[in-house]
Parts: sequence; structure tokens; C-alpha cells
Amino acid sequence: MTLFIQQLFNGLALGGVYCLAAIGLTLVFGVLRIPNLAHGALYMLGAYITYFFLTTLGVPYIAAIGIAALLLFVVGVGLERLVFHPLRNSPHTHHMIAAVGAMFFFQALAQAIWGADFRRMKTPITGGLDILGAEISAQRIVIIVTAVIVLALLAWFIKRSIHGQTIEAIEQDRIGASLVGISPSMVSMLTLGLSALLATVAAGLVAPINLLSPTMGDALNLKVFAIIILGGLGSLPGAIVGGFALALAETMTATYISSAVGEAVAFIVLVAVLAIKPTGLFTKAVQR
Amino acid sequence: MNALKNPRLLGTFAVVVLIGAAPAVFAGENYAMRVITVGMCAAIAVYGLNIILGFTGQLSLAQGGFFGIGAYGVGLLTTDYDWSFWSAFFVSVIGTAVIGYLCGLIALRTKDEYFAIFTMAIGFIIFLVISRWEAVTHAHSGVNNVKFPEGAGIVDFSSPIAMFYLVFLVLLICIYITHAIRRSSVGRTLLTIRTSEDLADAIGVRVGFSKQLAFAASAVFGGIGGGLYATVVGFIGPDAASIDKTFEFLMFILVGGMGTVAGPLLGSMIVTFLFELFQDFQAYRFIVLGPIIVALVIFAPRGIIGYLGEFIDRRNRRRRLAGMRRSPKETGPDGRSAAPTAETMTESGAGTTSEETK
Amino acid sequence: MTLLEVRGLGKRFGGLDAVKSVDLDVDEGRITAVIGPNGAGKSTLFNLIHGFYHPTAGTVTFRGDDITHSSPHRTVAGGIARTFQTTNLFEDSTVLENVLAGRIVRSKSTIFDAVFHTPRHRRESRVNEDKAMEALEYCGIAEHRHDLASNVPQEVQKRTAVAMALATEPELLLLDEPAGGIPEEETADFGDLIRSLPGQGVSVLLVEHKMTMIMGLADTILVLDHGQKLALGTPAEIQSNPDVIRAYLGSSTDEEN
Amino acid sequence: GGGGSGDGDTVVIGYTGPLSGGGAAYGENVQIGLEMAIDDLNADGVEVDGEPVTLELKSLDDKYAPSTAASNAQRLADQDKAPVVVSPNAGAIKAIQQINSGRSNFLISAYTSDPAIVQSDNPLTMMIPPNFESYAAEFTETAMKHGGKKLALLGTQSEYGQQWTESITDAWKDAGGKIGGDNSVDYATVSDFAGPVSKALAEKPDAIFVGGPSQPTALIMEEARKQGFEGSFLVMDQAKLDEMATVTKLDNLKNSVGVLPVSEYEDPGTADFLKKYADKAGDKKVPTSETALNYQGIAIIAKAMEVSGSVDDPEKIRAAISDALPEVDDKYKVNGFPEEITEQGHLLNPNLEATYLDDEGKYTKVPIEQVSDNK
Amino acid sequence: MLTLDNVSTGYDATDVLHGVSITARPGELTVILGANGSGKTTLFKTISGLMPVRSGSVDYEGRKLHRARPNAIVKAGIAHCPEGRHLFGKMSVEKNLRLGSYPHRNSSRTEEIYAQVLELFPILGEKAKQPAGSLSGGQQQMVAIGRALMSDPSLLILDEPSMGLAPIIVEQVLASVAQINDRGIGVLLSEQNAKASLAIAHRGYVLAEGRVVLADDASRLLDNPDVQAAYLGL
Ligand SMILES: Nc1ncnc2c1ncn2[C@@H]1O[C@H](COP(=O)(O)OP(=O)(O)OP(=O)(O)O)[C@@H](O)[C@H]1O
Ligand SMILES: Nc1ncnc2c1ncn2[C@@H]1O[C@H](COP(=O)(O)OP(=O)(O)OP(=O)(O)O)[C@@H](O)[C@H]1O
Ligand SMILES: [Mg+2]
Ligand SMILES: [Mg+2]
Repeated sequence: MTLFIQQLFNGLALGGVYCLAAIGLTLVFGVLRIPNLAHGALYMLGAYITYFFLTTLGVPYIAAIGIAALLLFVVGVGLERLVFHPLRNSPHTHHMIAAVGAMFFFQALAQAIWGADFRRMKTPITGGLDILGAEISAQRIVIIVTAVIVLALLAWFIKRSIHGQTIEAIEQDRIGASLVGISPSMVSMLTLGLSALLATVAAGLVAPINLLSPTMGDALNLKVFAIIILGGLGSLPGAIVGGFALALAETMTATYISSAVGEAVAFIVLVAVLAIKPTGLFTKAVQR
Repeated sequence: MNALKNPRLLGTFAVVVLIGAAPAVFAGENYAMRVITVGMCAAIAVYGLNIILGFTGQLSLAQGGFFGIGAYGVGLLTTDYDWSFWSAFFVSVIGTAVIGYLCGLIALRTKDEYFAIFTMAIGFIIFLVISRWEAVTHAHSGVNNVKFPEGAGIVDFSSPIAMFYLVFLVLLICIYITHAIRRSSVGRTLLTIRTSEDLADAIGVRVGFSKQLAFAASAVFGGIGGGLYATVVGFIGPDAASIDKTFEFLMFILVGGMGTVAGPLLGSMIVTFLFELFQDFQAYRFIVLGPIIVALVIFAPRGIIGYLGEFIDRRNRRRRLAGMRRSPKETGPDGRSAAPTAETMTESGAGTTSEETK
Repeated sequence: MTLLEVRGLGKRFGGLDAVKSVDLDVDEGRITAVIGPNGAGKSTLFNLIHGFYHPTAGTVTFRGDDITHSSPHRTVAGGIARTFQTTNLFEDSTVLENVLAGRIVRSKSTIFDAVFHTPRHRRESRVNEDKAMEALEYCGIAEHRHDLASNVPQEVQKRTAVAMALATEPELLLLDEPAGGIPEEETADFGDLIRSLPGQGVSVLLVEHKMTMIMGLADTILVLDHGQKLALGTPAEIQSNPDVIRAYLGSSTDEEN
Repeated sequence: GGGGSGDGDTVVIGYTGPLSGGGAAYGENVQIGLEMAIDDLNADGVEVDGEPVTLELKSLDDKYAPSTAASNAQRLADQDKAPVVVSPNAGAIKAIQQINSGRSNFLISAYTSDPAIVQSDNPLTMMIPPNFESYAAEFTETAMKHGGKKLALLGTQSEYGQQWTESITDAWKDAGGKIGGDNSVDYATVSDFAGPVSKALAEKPDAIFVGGPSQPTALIMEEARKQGFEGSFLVMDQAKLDEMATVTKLDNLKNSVGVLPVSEYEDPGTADFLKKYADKAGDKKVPTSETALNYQGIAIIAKAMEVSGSVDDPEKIRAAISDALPEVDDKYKVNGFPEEITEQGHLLNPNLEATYLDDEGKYTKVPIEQVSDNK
Repeated sequence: MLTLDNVSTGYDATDVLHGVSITARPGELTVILGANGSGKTTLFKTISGLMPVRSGSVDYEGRKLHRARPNAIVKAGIAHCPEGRHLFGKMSVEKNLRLGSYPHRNSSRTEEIYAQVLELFPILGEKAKQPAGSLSGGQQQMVAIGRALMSDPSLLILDEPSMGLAPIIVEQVLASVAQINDRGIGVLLSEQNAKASLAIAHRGYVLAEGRVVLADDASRLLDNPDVQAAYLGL
């Protein structure tokens, strides 16, 4: 029982990370219709920049994440301008390859600057809680709480605020959107910026319980794609449910079946779900 | 021999002859021969990708996985089970076809990006199985001493040149099949699906079935490429099935030109050599290569062959227009030069080409 | 003879009956029209007959075969072709290639025929080209055959869609607003094309809002409203039916033409 | 052999290893060792057959992919005429073995402790580190002495990690211990170690087998201590205790048995090596055996060239290693210098030692008896 | 007032519009006639910024618009209800309409205009919560017009608003257009039904192969024998 509760919290913390990383990706997909394979690299870059401010310059933790998130916002905007904007009329194959090119670049850049060694990020958040016999570190509780707050704010923003709705509008018809006065390229830039920002927040939260390396985004990348497809591309609730569901499935299968299955479970679930519902869990069917 | 008047076919021929003559130049250079031969194995898999992606428009990211299945099939059967290369090769290719077909059954219920990511998941599961199923695949230890093909006392395939020509021959067959599919109604079927599945459905195309076949065919090419690769390199590890392989294949096809006959081959060769060239930069080569990839996609989105094709199309159209002006009766109201056509259907239509040569 | 028999056909979307208890007979060698206000269920009816949607009630019979749950490609193979309300073509292909695509359903040759260049494959390629040209000429657009479908005028596009459908050698052709987007004054020519189809052994089921055209073409008209039959009869009967005038035609139609 | 007789004064030492991607840090450690050795050897002067020879390192990145490694090796041998190619990864070495004695001719300087590479009877392979199977028995004995009989398995899920897991499992069972389920995870892809650690601790073990790259291993141990584990750790040789101490508090690492840190060796050249290393890599970086052993390895090869009188005949060089070993200058003896090379090509140091890091944070040496490389 | 001066533009290498000059006076209903492919849609797309102006200038109420982006042009008061509608298919009808007011999102007039739109097309009130994509063709056309009106334009561009509509609805739509125009909103209209549209228009232009071949008051165009022959089927 203690093990179960322990793993439940571990799974929730992991779910928080997955969600934060996944929502950005799903938003970008919705607006730009591109599967941004460089997302994991943005996450990695976010982690390194947070590290730079926190450890190298000694800026406080929260501020370091904040500064890094803003910087990554700029990187995201730049990525949109330099890579995806010129490709806006190309098929998605081209985006994927361009994104892979960008990913290679970011990884090589990080290695050139910070080296290939693992780095460890320290945080002021220490200690933990004892919940029903399970030992939960404070960092993980922070992850869960932050994830929930950010997700709630974002959901509110998209559904209620008119700015959020512009994102939805562009997802559905770019020409229609520009005719009602929305600037698609502005929204595209903001969305990519926002997704990089969210990825950085995720990275800043996880880095203390894991290590930094130029390839830290790779493993996450595949999983996050599984999540947003599982939830239905471009669907916010889909990404949230998918993120937590896959994280819990992963932790629990690793605990009660085997860790190798745990590693594959995300993809097995994905295959199973798509076999039954080919458009993911949360997509509305619409007539031509 | 009308075909020779068609500049596209001529181009394909030229590329093929050029590569076929490579051993004459590089005979003593094991390294160059190896790079070219391995590149050709990849090119075979890329021809598979060309069918599903270039013709049908579905981005399959499982190609690396199928390549791995072919490679491991040959690798494991010739070593742990001591089969002859040829029987192992045959069985592996059939096996890839079956696995490809089964995956296709589910995969093709999905569309567009779902299909892409779904096949990526399939590819990743194949990779996980290969890299984790210690008891059968030896996981990271890999498969050592894969057999050379048996030459029946006539050819000795341990010679790099013999191996080169074996792969080259298979590659030629794949290119021919690609060409044959393209100009047939099968090719037209696939291309209609690429443009609009709904419309294809409405004119009686068996969309699901055709996609299924295309997917299985692409898997088979992947398996063939992988099987040859295993015997060429002699040792295979799980990286033979990794997602990086898939991305490599994608790069090859994009640089060469999607949906074209010569594109995959040309792309494979050029990018392979580009990669080798940049090896000297070691870890930092991707600081240069990354942006080059991005730039290629942005500035040459239709690949090298795509560009040439566009050029030829424009010329043909100009000629035809000139011809039409001579016979005023035929001049349509739409006498302006058309938008660059998609490289594919225009050429594939038996109509256009035979018209030209009549 | 009755070619197509629709009995008690119904389709619900959520709470809405898009089509409800519709009966319809399409006779061989005739032009049958379906009209009705926007949202009456005309396109849905076509989608049901063609197999794009599966009905929630009723049956569809074609030449005595039950095709209620058939899929579109089998329906086409069986002899029913269609065009879409919004013109739908393979836009980056030429007009000829579009029409050739219509031949796919009648092609028997496989990959193997293509690879080995069998006589069957050669014979079929020739037949396909001939038939495609025939359809193009019949529709009067042969001179456009090498133009990209997206570059030709609306009317040529509409004709291409018809030619593509004809290339499948149908016995029944479903036309959903074939003249939509064509100016009134040009519809006459288009009407002539449709009128000639039964003579070629192709019966027609037609949806159209252009009353001038419908009244001059149709042998029988079914009027739908809210998914249900409002009236059925000859053009003259329909034109004077007060229900139809109130729900659909409005006041101006007769005085305008 | 190929032979770069034209420019007899420069000899290329080839290196193919992971210089980008997940294994980059490891590949760089090896590369540093090679560079240091070559710099030192050139400074001292290498003379073959009466002619002075300059060594030059040529590195290529293989991203840990065996087939790329083999292509690279072929390129180094063919184009750069390298008589020796260094590779630090068992899979890559196996792939390279497919070509080094047939199509091209070069000696493989193999940095892997997987004995499979010498079991394949490749005449041109020189295996540098000790056979990892040697450690299992002593590790088990030491850990049982300081802990108890119940072992949990939490190694990494690489090929090498799995081999270690097997070897430890056998040894532990032989010693009469009990073992829980296999909890190994892929250290490189896990986002949060808490889950796997909780699972392992649920077995209430007295000792835990851990190991993969140093830093994630350290994190796992830290997490285990946080979750209340007080027993001992058996640390696989891939992880280095001193390197681990750079990412976590020494407290978390206490009571564990692992390989001896380079700085604890007392070979004649060790102290100088440490100084030079700090100059080159900065004092934040801990020197590891990848660096030290490859440093030694190149020195041995250079000496073998001198002894054999050939820079381009790998067979002669290989044959001369045995005679070259006693001739190597003391300054190159830094990390358990080998005294002999087996027929199969394995360099052997008879006095292999591991270490136990005790509750005071002190390293105690543990002598290791080496097992045979034969299957 | 909207003034196009010598505007040329096109797709790819060739021009579709060749030096078109047009004025639409404030509050007036201006109709553009022309055969299929004569460039009406292209002209409208050029005005609303969906296509770049290659040469010439576009001027609206004293502002140069030929370099402006669509969003700026909507803000300037020109709303374009495009051919093909371009609705947000998965969003409800209501959200579609409300997004129409995006350029003036904080204005108090939004509710007022929304009510007016529902008054114009009562069926949209019934379908308010339904995804726009599930409406029938004609109903979608109403949403598109409604959405354009929601931006509170001073000039409304309607590209074949009656395409695919039932005769009775065509009548209604043209009546609504007249009604919209009566409220003081200028309208630029292209319409297959030349006679009916000229009947409600103030001025008309005839385009042929991308050039203006006739420009006159609507009533005079109705009487022009060339127009009668070409477009009125007389
Ligand atoms: N997939 C669907 N989901 C929900 N409702 C639908 C769907 N398809 C059609 N409808 C509804 O069914 C009704 C009939 O639509 P249909 O498209 O058949 O009308 P129609 O008669 O063709 O109209 P029009 O003349 O405007 O094309 C409409 O109210 C429409 O909103
Ligand atoms: N996207 C495009 N690419 C290339 N050419 C185009 C494109 N859209 C339109 N054209 C061409 O531009 C010309 C003018 O087209 P436009 O759509 O403006 O005409 P229109 O008067 O609106 O016709 P319709 O009555 O059919 O709507 C036509 O010759 C058409 O073929
Ligand atoms: Mg309809
Ligand atoms: Mg138009």
C-alpha cells in the first residue's frame, strides 16, 4: 500500500512534467499544424539556461526559471520566424525534417557551450513530506502544484479569453482567421514562444531531480508525442489527460510488471487507443 | 526506345550508370566502396519510403524499424540458426511484408499526423523489442559475423566489389519497380489517394486496400535494404532499427526529391557523402549540418530531382504552347503558363509522356 | 424500369433528423431531381445512397441489389458515380489525369502487370486513354486536357468533374449542384450536357438550386424539407405547389424568368 | 599491410567513439586520455627503426552506432593509414572486428571490459581494461560483510549493465544470498528515478546493485538514501565513486563497493598524470579510468612500434606488445599497469584492486582475483 | 471611399488583374459583374490583403492599404466575406460570430450587432451552439455574412453570397444585402444573378479578363445593350 501511494505521487509528479511539456507541443501543432520535433531540444535548452542563471550566476531559483523561460520564449519566436514561417506552405514532412535539423543544431550548440558531461542543478527546495508512509520530496510536490496551476490558467486563457480563441481560430482556418482581423503570423510566433516557455518551466522543475545533458530532451520528445497523439492533436484536455494517464501507466507498469514494459507502455497504449479511435481521445468529428 | 527521349528517364539512367561505374574508380578503396554500398542499402529502403510517402502521401516513420527487422532477420537466422544467407534473406523479406501488412491494418485507420506519429510509435516499439529482448536479439550485444551471401562457387561475395554489384542489382530492380508502378494505374491510384482520399473514394478507388498494399510494399523495400545491409556490414546492433535511421531516410528522400524515380538514389548518395565529409568536425558538425538541413528544406523543398523536373516541365509546356499556337483551333483560353506542376502526376500519366513522343 | 429504389431512408445526426423516411424511385433513362431549402438533407441523401454515410433507417436498392451498407468504392464499381457539391478535383493534376483517375475502378491490372509490362496492362492503358478522351470530348473540354485542374475556369472544372464520373462508366450519376457557381446565362449549355446523358445510358439524379435549369431538365422532382418529403411530381406540378413555393421557391422565381 | 611509407615521420592513431549524442561525455573522456598520451609521447620523442616519428590523433564521431564506427575505422585505416584504431564500445568493436583482419589491416585498441571481444579470436585486437566478470565475487563478499543477504537489482539497462546484472546475480546466489526482481531501468531515458527506487526499496533489501554512467548512478543512490535506505551499494565499474561525488554529497555514497578511483592508484606515474589532467581538463573534472587506461594503452602501442620497428604493420606491432610492456616508461604507468598480454590480446594487471568506501568516507582497497577470459 | 488605382496582381508569374481602377463610394452598393475567371475573387482578395498588390495603389478613407495586412484592413473598416466561406468549422456558430468582432473586441456595440445579425438570420439563433461545420451549405453562408458584419464594417465585401442557396434564400440574402446597405454600410458585391443585383445596386463595374471594361450607374448598366446581351440573357 505504501508502495502504491509512493508510486502514485511519483506518477503524478512525472505526469505534471509530461503535461507541461506536452501542452506546448499540442498548441504548436494546433496553430502551425506542425509536429515540432525540436520541442525536446527546446526543453533541454531551457534546462541549461536555467542552470546557467541558477548555478553559474547565482540567481534565485524561481527567478532563474523565469529568466530562462523568457529567453526561451525569444528562442521559440526565432525558431518560428527562421524555420517554420518560411515553410508555412510546405507539407508536414518538410517541417519534421527542418525540426530535426534544428534539434541537431541545438544539441550541438549545448554541447559546444556546456560540454557533454552530465550536470546537476541544485535547488533551494529541500525536504519532503510523509504522506501515509510514503516519502514525497518537496520538489515533486512543487512540480505537481505548478503543473496544475499552469494548466488551469492556460485552459482558462484558451477557452475564455479572446486571445486564446484566436489560437483556436487559426487552428481551424487560417484565411478565415486573418479575415476577422487575427494576424496568423503573430499568433504563430506567440504560440511557439509560449510552447518553448512552458517547456522551460517543465525543464526548470525537473532538472533538480534529474541531470542535464545535451540529449536530455530525446527521451521526453518521443513520450510527449505519444501523449498529444493519444489525447488528440491540438486538444488541450487531451494533452492533460494523456500526460497524467501515460505517466501513471508508466510508473505503475514499471512497479508491478517490469521496467522494460514500463518504458514501452506509452507506445503500447498509444497503439491500442489509435487502433480503436484513430483520431485520439479528444477530437470532435466534423463534417467536410 | 522512346523512353530515352524522356529527359527524366535519361537522367535516372545517367545517375544509375554513374554509380554502377563507381567500383572502377574506387576499386582499391574499401572505405569508399563501403560508404557507397551501405548508402545503396539505405537507398533501397528509401525507395520503400518513396512509395508510401512520395506516391501515397502518408508519412511513415516506421521505415527504420522495418529496415531493422530485415537486418535482424538475416543477422539472427544466418548466425544463431546457421541458415544460408539466401534462405534467411528470403524469409526475412517475407517476414517484413507480413509484419508491415499487420501494422498497416491498424496504422492505416489513422491519417496524416496521426499516421506519422503512430508509425513512429511502431518504429520505436520495434526498436525497443530489438534492443531489450536480450534472449532472442542479444539486445545491445548485437549480432556478429553475419554470413556473406553464398556465391554458389561462381561469385565470392566477401569481395567488396561483388557485394557492391549484388546490392546494385537489387537497387536497380527496386528502381524499375518504382518506375513501373508510377506509370501504371496502380501508381495513379496511389497518387489520387495522396491528393484527396475522399475524392478517390468517390471515384471507386479502394482507398484502404491500396494504402495497405503501399504500406506493405514500403515495408518490404525496407526489409530488403536491411537484409542486405546486415550482410554488407557483418555486424548489426539495435541502431540499425533506430528512429535516427528513419530520419536519415527522410533526409535522403527530401534532398533527392519525393515521388520521383531517381530522387531516392541521388539523395542517399549525396547526403551520405555530405555526412562523411563533415565527419572531420566531429561533435560540432551538427552546428553546421543542422542549419544546412533546414536551409535545404526551405530553399530546395522539392529536392534535386524535383527541381530538374520542374525545369523540364516548364520547357515541355512552352513547347506545347508553341505547338498549339501554330494550330489556332486548339488554343484554349488558358494559354498562360501553368503553375509549376507537382512533379509527379504530370509525368506519371501515360498520357502526357506518350503524347510527347508520338 | 426502376433503377434505384430508396425506402424509408433516415439519418440522424445527434438529435437532428437530417433525412427522415424518404422514399424515392429513380427510373432508368430519366432525370430525377431533388430540390429543397438549404439544410433540407439533399446532400445527406446523396451521401447515404453513395455509401459515404450509413443510414440509421431504411434501405437502398440498386438494380435489385441491396446496397444500403455498401461502401463508396463498391457503389462506384456497381455503377453509381457522383460529383460533389463543392467542386472536388485533383488540383495539381491535369484535366486528363483527373479523368483517367476515373478509370481506376475499371482497371484490372495489378502491380505485377505493371512491373512485367504484360499485354493486359498495355491493352488496358490504351482502353483507359481512349475512354478518358471520349469522356472529355463528350463533355466538351478536350482542349483543356493538359491544363492543371486548378487553373481552368469554374465551368470547365464542373465539366471535368462530370467527365471523371462518366469515365467510371456509371449507369446512374448523382450530381450535387453541378451548376453551382456557374452564371445563370451559361447554365443552358451545361443543362444540354446533362440532358443528353440518358441517351448515353446514364440515368441522372440531380440536386440543384437553379430553377430555370431544373424545370427544363427533370422528369420528376422530389422536394425535401427538413429531411422529409414535401412534394413529388412533374416540374409543372412542383412549380405550382403552394407548399413548395412557400418553403422553397419564394415569390420571384416565376416572374424573373 | 597498407603502410604510409611515404611520410614515415607522422603516424595517425585513429579514434572512433561517441563524441555527440548520449555517450558524448564518455567518448570525450577517452579522447582526452589519447590526446594526453600522444602529446607526452611526442614530447618525449618516439623513434622507430632509427627514424623519429610523430604521432597524430584523428578522431571521428560514431554516435555510439556500431556500423558508423566500422565505417569510421575503415576510413581511418584506408585514408589516414592509421595502423591502430581505438574504440571504446563493445558493439562498435565487434563491428570493427568484421573488417580489421580481412579487408583492411589495423590493430584495434579496444576499451571495453566485455570479454566477448577477445573470445572471438580476432588476432588484431588489444583489450585494455580488466574483464568485468572478475569483480562480482569480491563485490559480493564485501557487500555481504557490510550489509546482509538480500540484494535488489537496479542497474542500467544497457547491454553492459545487463551483463553485469547477470554476473552479480550468479555471484550473489553462489554466496548464498537472496535476490529480488530485476528492477533495471535505462538510466539515460528515465525522467525521474524516484519510481524505480521506490520499487526496489519495496523489496526491503540489505544491498543494492547500481550502476551506469556515474552521474545518474549518483542520483539513484541519493534517492535511495532519501527514501531511507541504509544498506550497502554494489557499484558497477562504469560508475566511478569519485566522479559521483561531484554531483551528490559523499554521505549518500558511503558504504559502497566499486572500482578504485584513479586518484587512489599508487602507480609511478599516477601523481603526475593527475596534475597534467587537471591542467588539461580543469580541476572540476575528475579523471576516470577511461582516460587513464587509454593513456596507458597508447603508450604501450607506441612502445610496441619501437620494439617491432614498424609503424605500419599491425601484425608486427601486436606481436611486439608482450616485449614492449616491460619497456614502457614509468611515467605512463598510471592506473594498474599491465604486466602481460594474453594470447587472445588481453592486457593483464595481476594486482587488480577494487575499493570499499566506508562510513567515514575512506577508500579501502579490495584485492580482486581475475577470472579467465574463456567462456 | 475605397479607391483602387491601376492595380495589378496575379498568381505565380502571370498577372490576373491588369491595371484595375475602381471606386466604391461610402454607403453605396457597388456591384462587380464578370464571367467566371474574370478576376472578381482576385480583386476582392487584393482589397482585403489576402493577396499582395503588385503595382498600383489601394486607398480607403485616405489611408493607403496596398501594403497592409488583412488584420489591419479589417480594423480600417473593410470586412470580406470570402468565396468558400472559411468558417471555423469546429467552433460553435456563436463563437464564429463573436470572433468576427475581434478587431473591436472591447467595444460596447458587440452585443447590439450580434442581435442585429440574429435578426437578419434567425436560423443562426437556433443553431447557435452547433459547430459551424455541421450546418448545411446555405446556413454556413449566413454565418459567413454574419461574421463579416460583426466587425462593424463601413464597407462589406461579399463574394457571391448567394452561391448554392435556395431561391427563396437568395431572395432573402439579396434583401438582407439591401437592408445592410440601407443601414449605411457600403457594400461591394459580386453576384451571378446580375439582374437582381443590379436592381439593388448604385453602381456597377464589368470585369473581363482582369480589366474593367464598363463602369456606370447600376440603372444605366441595366439598360446597356451589351450588358443585357452578356449578363442578363436578353
Ligand atoms: N455530419 C453532420 N453532423 C451533424 N449535422 C449534420 C451533418 N451533416 C449534415 N448535418 C445537418 O443535416 C442537415 C442537412 O444537411 P445537408 O448538407 O444534407 O443539406 P442540403 O439539403 O444539402 O443543403 P444545401 O442545399 O445547403 O447544400 C443540416 O441541418 C446539417 O446541419
Ligand atoms: N490559386 C490560384 N492559383 C493560380 N491561378 C488562380 C488561382 N485562383 C484563381 N486563379 C486564376 O485567376 C483567374 C481569376 O480568378 P478569380 O477566381 O478571381 O475569378 P472570378 O471572377 O472570381 O471567377 P468565379 O466567377 O469563377 O468565381 C482565373 O483565370 C483563375 O484560373
Ligand atoms: Mg448540399
Ligand atoms: Mg470568384
